[in-house]
Amino acid sequence: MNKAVLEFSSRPENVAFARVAVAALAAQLDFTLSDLDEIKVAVSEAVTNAIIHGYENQPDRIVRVEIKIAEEYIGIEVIDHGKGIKDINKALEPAYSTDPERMGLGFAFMQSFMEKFEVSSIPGKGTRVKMGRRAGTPGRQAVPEQ
Amino acid sequence: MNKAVLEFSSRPENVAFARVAVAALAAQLDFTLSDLDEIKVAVSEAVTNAIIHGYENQPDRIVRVEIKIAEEYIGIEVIDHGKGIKDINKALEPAYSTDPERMGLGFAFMQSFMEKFEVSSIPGKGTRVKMGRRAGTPGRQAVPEQ
Amino acid sequence: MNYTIKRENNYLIVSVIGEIDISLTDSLRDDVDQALEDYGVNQLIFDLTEVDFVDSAGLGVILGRYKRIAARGGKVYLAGAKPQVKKVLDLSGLPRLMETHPSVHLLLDKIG
Amino acid sequence: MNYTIKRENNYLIVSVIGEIDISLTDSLRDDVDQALEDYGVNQLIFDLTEVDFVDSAGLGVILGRYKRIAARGGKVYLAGAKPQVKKVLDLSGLPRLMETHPSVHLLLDKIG
Ligand SMILES: Nc1ncnc2c1ncn2[C@@H]1O[C@H](COP(=O)(O)OP(=O)(O)O)[C@@H](O)[C@H]1O
Ligand SMILES: Nc1ncnc2c1ncn2[C@@H]1O[C@H](COP(=O)(O)OP(=O)(O)O)[C@@H](O)[C@H]1O
Repeated sequence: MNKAVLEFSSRPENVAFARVAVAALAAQLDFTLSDLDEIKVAVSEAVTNAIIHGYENQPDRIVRVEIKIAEEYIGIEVIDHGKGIKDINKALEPAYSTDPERMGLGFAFMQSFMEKFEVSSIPGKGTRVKMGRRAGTPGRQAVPEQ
Repeated sequence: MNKAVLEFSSRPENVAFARVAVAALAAQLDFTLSDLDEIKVAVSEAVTNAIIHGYENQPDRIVRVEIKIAEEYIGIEVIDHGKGIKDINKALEPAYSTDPERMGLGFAFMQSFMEKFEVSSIPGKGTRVKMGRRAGTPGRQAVPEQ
Repeated sequence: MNYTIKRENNYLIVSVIGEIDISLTDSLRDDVDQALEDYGVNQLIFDLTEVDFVDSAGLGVILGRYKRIAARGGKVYLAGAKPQVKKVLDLSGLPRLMETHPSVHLLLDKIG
Repeated sequence: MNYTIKRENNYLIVSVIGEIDISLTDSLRDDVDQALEDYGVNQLIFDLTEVDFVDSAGLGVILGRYKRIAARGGKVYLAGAKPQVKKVLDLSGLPRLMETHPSVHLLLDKIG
């Protein structure tokens, strides 16, 4: 199994880094370009949440992303040690956000674009989002869709 | 200061991941596309060495890359816990390689493409390559050269 | 800045290049709001032709501008989204609030 | 595979697409050596037109083929390197051993 870990400062400019790095790993599997774009959105949402909700925009905390690749499956975990989520069911409701400037669609996008999705959180301790997706079903061509 | 760490399995397919990830971080600074290409070569060489020399192609060891970014300077360290280098001066000679299939230019390329370059190694313990480079001198435009 | 904001007749056209995420949203939001105030227009076009990536933070800026402008009777248009951007837009429901067009050119021909 | 190997008259043309590093070198080396044997030619052209990245591992494969072919009196040509690839080639000194050409087309016109 191929494994990778990214750890980086909780800064807005690192969201792009995280999604590019995860996409570079996901590209080892039989994903289409369109699949990779979707995985990038999911990663962007989870890392953004860690930075703005988990760490409330403090720039020098650490976001951790763990990636595992085996047999055409990619598993991605995004971990912060920030403030955590009190009511996960509420947080998962589409259009629910604790920030009036935001859409409350982060978790909805993660769920739409990944096959596996799971959040665990301990208030005051942090949050872990587990996502996963399988590449190319048998017979499917690895041809970019666009 | 912006910091990031990558850790990944010592597999050939992860060399591309490492250089893409480092380039995505370096792109936060005022480097030209041509500078980024050079940084990619340096990272590729150091990570390749960790995999083939340090770990002698064992696929499930861990290569670690530490990146620090501050004030238009990027520092990159590539670390393995593999077999180490007995004679660093010899290893640094251009065209010297312990592998007849290789060119012995890895360290030469790292030195050519980075401003700062330093190797430390303990036989049986592992190797650490420190590299660094400053982006755009004052007045230089962040315009891609090609 | 990876965007330009310009006025054309009664319209403010915001053209973004590259990726829209939280590294861009604060300044984009502020600059668009400032331009809306400076020019006193209440028709806004987001030109997405050169956008390669957008996430919910980016859509939040669009929705926020829509709410302000709609409140004073104005309109917001989305033009030129590439397929991957369109997919995210569609999922967000924003096209139910704003007119979307395949290109700024066609849009201006129609409303200009 | 991110490369094609084809014979044209007395030449074997190896065209690589994308990046050449240790994830490609083993199979590239084996396939080129096999093709040289199968076709019995001793003129080899590396078509680098579509190569975006090469490091010293990739250059090692080129040098290795050069040594084998030169030993039996053949020639190796490098064609179409982009600027970033050319920079690495130049630094390695390989162009002192092999003829380099801006394009495969021009090269074949000349030697074909
Ligand atoms: N990593 C996190 N740490 C703390 N709270 C979080 C985290 N991720 C999500 N949340 C909470 O869950 C809510 C819903 O998240 P989401 O669906 O991504 O919408 P949005 O980010 O737009 O608010 C957030 O408003 C926030 O209160
Ligand atoms: N990470 C490492 N671990 C152990 N040995 C190394 C490492 N990096 C380099 N070396 C040694 O230094 C030599 C020179 O390295 P380099 O200049 O990169 O040339 P090449 O990789 O082509 O052999 C190698 O052949 C190897 O013996």
